Amino acid sequence: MSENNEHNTEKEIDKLTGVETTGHEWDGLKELNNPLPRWWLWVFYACCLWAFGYFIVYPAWPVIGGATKGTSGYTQYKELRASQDEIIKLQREYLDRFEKASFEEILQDPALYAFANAGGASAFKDNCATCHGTGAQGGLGYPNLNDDDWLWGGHVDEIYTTILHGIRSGDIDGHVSQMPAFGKEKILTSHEINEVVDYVLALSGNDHKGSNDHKGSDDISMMPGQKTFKQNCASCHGADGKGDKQFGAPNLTDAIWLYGGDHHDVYKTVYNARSGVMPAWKTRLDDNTIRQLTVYLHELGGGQVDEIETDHAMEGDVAIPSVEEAAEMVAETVIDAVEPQTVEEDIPVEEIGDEQ
Amino acid sequence: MNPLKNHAFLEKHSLVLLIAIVVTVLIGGIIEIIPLFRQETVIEKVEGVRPYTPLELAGYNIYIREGCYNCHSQQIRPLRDEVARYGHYSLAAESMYDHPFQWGSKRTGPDLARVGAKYSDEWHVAHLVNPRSVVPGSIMPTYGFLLKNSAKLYDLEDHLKAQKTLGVPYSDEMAVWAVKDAKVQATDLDRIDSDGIISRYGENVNIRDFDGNPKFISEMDALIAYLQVLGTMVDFEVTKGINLDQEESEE
Amino acid sequence: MTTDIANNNRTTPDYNYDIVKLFVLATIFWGVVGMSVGLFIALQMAFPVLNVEPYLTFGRLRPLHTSGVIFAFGGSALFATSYYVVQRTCRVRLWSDKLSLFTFWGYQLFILMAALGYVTGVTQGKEYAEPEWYADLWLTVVWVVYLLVFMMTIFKRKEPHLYVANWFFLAFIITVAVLHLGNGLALPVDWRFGKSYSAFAGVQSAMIQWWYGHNAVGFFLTAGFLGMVYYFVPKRAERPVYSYRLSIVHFWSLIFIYIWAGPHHLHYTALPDWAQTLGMTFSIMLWMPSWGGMINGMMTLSGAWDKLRKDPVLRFMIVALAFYGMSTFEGPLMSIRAVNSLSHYTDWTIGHVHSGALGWVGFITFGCLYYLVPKLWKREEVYSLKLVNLHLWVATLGIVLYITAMWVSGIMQGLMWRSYNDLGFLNFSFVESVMAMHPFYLIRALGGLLFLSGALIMSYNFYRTIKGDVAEGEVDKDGNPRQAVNTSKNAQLQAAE
Amino acid sequence: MSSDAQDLKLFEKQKRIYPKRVKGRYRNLKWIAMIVCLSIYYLVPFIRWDRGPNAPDQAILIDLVRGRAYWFWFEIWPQEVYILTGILICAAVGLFFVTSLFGRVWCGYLCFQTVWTDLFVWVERIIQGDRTKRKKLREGPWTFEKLYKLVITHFIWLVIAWCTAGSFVLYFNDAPTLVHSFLMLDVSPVVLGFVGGLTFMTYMMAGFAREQVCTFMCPYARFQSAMFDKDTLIISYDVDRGEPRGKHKKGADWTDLGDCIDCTACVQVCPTGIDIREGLQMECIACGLCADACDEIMDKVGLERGLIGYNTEARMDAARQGRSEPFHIWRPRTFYYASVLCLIGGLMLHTLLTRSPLEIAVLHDRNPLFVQLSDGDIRNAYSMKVLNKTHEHRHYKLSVDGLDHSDIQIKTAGQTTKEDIYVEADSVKQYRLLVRSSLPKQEPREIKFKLTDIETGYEASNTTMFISQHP
Repeated sequence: MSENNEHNTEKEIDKLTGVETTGHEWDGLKELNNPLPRWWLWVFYACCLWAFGYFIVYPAWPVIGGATKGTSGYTQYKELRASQDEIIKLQREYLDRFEKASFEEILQDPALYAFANAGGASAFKDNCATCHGTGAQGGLGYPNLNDDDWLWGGHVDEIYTTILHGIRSGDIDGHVSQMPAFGKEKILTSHEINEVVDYVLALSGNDHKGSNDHKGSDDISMMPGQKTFKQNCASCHGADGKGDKQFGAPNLTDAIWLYGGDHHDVYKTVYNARSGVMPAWKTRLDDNTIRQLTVYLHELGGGQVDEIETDHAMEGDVAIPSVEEAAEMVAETVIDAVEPQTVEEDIPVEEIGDEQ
Repeated sequence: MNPLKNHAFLEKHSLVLLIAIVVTVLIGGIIEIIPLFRQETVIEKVEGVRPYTPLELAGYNIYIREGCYNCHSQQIRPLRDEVARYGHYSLAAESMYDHPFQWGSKRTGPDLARVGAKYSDEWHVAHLVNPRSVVPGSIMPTYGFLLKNSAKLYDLEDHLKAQKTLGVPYSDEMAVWAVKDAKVQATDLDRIDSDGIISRYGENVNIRDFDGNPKFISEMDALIAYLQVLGTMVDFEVTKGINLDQEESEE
Repeated sequence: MTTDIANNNRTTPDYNYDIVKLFVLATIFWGVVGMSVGLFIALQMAFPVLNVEPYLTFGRLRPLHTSGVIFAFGGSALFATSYYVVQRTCRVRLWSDKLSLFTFWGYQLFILMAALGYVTGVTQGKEYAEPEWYADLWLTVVWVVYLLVFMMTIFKRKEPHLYVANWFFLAFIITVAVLHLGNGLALPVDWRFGKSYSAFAGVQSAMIQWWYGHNAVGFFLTAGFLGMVYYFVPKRAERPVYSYRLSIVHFWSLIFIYIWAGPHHLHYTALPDWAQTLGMTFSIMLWMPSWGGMINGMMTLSGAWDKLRKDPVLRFMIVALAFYGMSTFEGPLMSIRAVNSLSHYTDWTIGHVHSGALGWVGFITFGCLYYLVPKLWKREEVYSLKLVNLHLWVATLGIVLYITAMWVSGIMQGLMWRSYNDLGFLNFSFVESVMAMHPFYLIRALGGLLFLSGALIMSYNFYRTIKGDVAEGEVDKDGNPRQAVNTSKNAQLQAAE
Repeated sequence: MSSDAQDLKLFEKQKRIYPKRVKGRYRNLKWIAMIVCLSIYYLVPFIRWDRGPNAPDQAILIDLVRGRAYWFWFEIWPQEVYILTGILICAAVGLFFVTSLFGRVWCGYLCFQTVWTDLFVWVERIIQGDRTKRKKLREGPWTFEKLYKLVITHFIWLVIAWCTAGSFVLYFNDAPTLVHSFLMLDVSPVVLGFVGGLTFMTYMMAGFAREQVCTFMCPYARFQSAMFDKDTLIISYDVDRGEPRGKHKKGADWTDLGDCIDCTACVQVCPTGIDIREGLQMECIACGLCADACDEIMDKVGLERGLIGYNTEARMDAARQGRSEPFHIWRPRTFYYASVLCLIGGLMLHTLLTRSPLEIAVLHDRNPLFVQLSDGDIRNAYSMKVLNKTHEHRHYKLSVDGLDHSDIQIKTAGQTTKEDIYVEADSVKQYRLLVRSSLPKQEPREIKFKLTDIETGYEASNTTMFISQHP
């Protein structure tokens, strides 16, 4: 550093280390000029070398129209798929067992049961949550699958059938029923409907708000709507109004109202009739997924406790009609031929997700 | 030539040193940042991503104001556990209208990139008012005041215009209708009005009363409207056919 | 050292110490404030009931803490030391008294504007760059004046060569300006209101934010503080700097490589793979350049190592360098994508940041303050070296508690999130990981309390030092009892300076 | 040295150190420490510990796959890793404590860098001879002798490094099984990668980097040096006694001479290559070998031992003033460290001893918050996790506090009633709970699930919410 010598400082030897200083001084500070430790430089070089190697193997440098791809063809999405495959491989074993097992066996086997529930939950989110909500909580017009009220039956097999074939789905085996539009079809007058609505609401213990004219009597049997009910509704909903799963006729005496439980809502239901649609899933999902969904829904809490295993049946004393009886009753009640609705256009009448 | 010897030149010419420093530090930034604006593959071409509705934008601003990003990320990484826990990994397209991004850096709470439509509105209300009333183990602050504060909607037109200047594809019509659209989205009282917002933002807009009080548009309404749309814009059933793997698609 | 000056027959200019004093006081004040807020939000995580809506929630206070310790505490310390060092190593008075005073009040005003904004919810929503556009603009003005004062002082220097500490300060000032301008670009919604939208969105916004964010660490918290090391460590140790050659190599490699490392904050995100690769590889290459600073600092003490036994101030500096070494080793490690996939989003990152923030930035600042305060107020030494020692050990224990808790809990969090059961489904729900954090949050808060206590001990020590008191049993270099200042000895000292 | 030549050189080669063989008490102590450390390290994975049929029988095992750590009587589950925080804090404070008393004895005797370097140097000496021979061999021209001696040395180093790496892996796997698979050459690439990497690291660190790790890289060395005070034992050269140093012929006069005969024995044996007579230095790892070397010489010259030895500054100062000063073990600092150690250690022991063998975690369903049933009852759903940490299969009873007239239904595979919940040994089981109640609607109420071990009566509980109305 001969050029430095023009300045007023001189190099000196540091007494402690015997190393020469650079000859500069600032506020009493001087610098030694020890060479770099070799390991430091070598590790630095090694890191750089490693980095250059990495540049070759992995996508690294932006170039016109993209970036260098690297020899490995790595992308983080490939990495994701590879790691997901590990899990899929792990689950394969359970899937094989699941495929062969009956519902009864699944409900007894902890591993299959957990497997089915997890698979069902994920299938539910992908396919069912749109209408029934992510927690299967349902909404106006879409049944809550967590409760204990099942229009078409809450046993495992019944749930399976319902998912497989759907409701008013056009599927030959799908559930079909149609309540007459008592008002629209001019079967009942508006007055009669109001009476029967009051009666129905009284059955379930609800206030019969909204129709002041007919309020008064505490005795249900004295209510004017009773007669109308017996003549028009009892064939499906039962004389006691407890419904019939055979026709998907809801229980009118409980606290659950799919289309709203105040006078106005029920009036609308009786006047226009309701007919929700669920697609048949057999064409969309494979059998394993449907079975997983079945177990999941059954477990959600909505499913009926399997009478096969336990004695305390939830059903009341409703007499279940025989198939022949039921067929007759349907013939009597259904006024118009049911037009199966197209599956694709199952746009709900009501907004999704609104709470009751 | 030994750079160690000639370094003295820089030490004696501070302006040259200054310039040398600036040049040195600019290189890395330029190489890493500029291509992101130029490359077409950076943002995936997917259907469905739209600018926020005015109400959602108001919610986004509340999200920022409350510093939610300090504890919640909005970026699902393509790692199998995250995909299993939160859903499909995040696409660049999904945050392309976020000025600025809300990817976050810390998960004191869970990722929110796909929290939309996952929980019900009433859960969100209950949870924001007092998180521990629904999740006893939560350590999130309470945000009850959101229910009481009325959402600041009157200047939304300016917000949309500012975003438009920055390149968010809001139309002039959207800006003009901003305040009205926000009110319609949050109240759901008069369904006829909703045609306008649907024509502007699409069928999938959530139009309802979010906070349980239809008479009053609170900040809660706006925030929940924002939360409920997060991660729901891209339909991954539809997108399945498209190769999201940008690097591969070039091959 | 005074003898050297005498030998060289140099004149000592009338340095501007007033501005340094102001910034030193600001450093102490903001340090205590920022750390207190840190302790408070740490307690909020253990006891959520401490969140007082709407103003004192974690979401609003956390920026207050980060800005408080980084920009208010760290920034004031950088102003103080850079103004002190540039004067003394250029042997010239600071260029403009008025403008430097403007940078003081301007910077304090900026901090105040930013802090008030956070609590009332005025924020840009970008970590470490939260202040809204009006505060950002104001900071730009202040920063340009800072650069001007610093550069002009350098221009009129009396030393032919620019001392290495000033390279680092210069790199810090100019790069922070570039970063601030780049990341801060925003469009106000209405010029009357404090709300703007960032000019960048989504993935570009993310990249620019972490280009800024990581280099706030690299240039604000590393380069600037290395500037301190290069002056105060050799000064306190009374030894020459270890290697001029190492200074050159590590300075240029450090500032060149650091700027690339930003994308390692965005591993496995929607940022393109190539950018992630660059972020990771450059972080690894950064390892040795970072350690260059540690080695140069440490080895400066070779030959004078026994001074550590006697001088707690030097101990602060050496422990700071050790923490610097630890966190600059941990950093590259965490930038490896496989490690990052576990550590990112967890408290491991928080632990890493705090081993740097508390151990490195905090300790080196404390060390410099303990050196500066007696010099500025013309005292022989601080009020009590015993208290300095107490501060050191209380704070070290605090750091130990803090970072061990965060390391372990961060790794636990990461492992819980990715834990699968035998069936191939996730083991834990998110909230279970939150609940498992509770004991760690308690330990962390205790660690924070200890660290804050240390800062309070220091404040007391400085209060007594400035007052001119001397604690009982304090001796000077020759082992004679030290005198309180209002004696003739003080006058002598003043004369000597 | 010409300044130009010096300036051109960017880096400096490592100054090779050839520590000379030495005998003495500190060297013996170091041998003992080395043997004990290495034996513990290599043999511990093979210690068996009977935990019954449902748990591994390795005394110390970290089972990463299942997420369990075993340490003799204790077992740690992932939720209990806070114990690890305790261990780390204890390790740090323990280091503070020991260092403030005895200086860097950790570095000198126990640190793995020191122990393995010592072992490698020993191998080097066996093959290549002592200091002078090694130096000559290394610095001399390439001969056949040099080649084969170096090859043998490096081969043995690699074998040791490989064993070291292999042992490390044994702590994470069942040792006999893994050793067997190693013998059958049937190990996973992950294990091989680990072993390869660790072998390389050990070989580099102990064979080449050696003292440079302590001088340049290790932060703990710095922390320890910062921990010294005037009562800390450090290796010191008694300047007052030794100086002025000078060569001394047998029988010659000692006047004007200190006891140091400038034989440089202390320098020759130093593993970090320093001259302790220059005072406390950052490179010194306090191993005491220089003291041994000096004592040996002093014996030969017929002078009192202890010219170099462990001493405190306070004692040396006192000696200078003609006083004798005891070695203060209990000073405020050591007292504080000891108390902190005891406190944390006690807390950890308490947690480990009172560690619950049973835990439950109950999470309320988020969507829907509650369900109204057909009879108007309200039902809430929960997922419950039961952690049976014992090594036996257990039966439990579930009850709920704070909700009268409630009914709990447990959803799981097969038949499980709240009277009998069965969980297998050392495992977690998950259940779905449906709790119904006919209570009137009200604000969320706290309820407490209680799980009781039918056999032992041990209880675990978890408080959560029962929600019955919309917020």
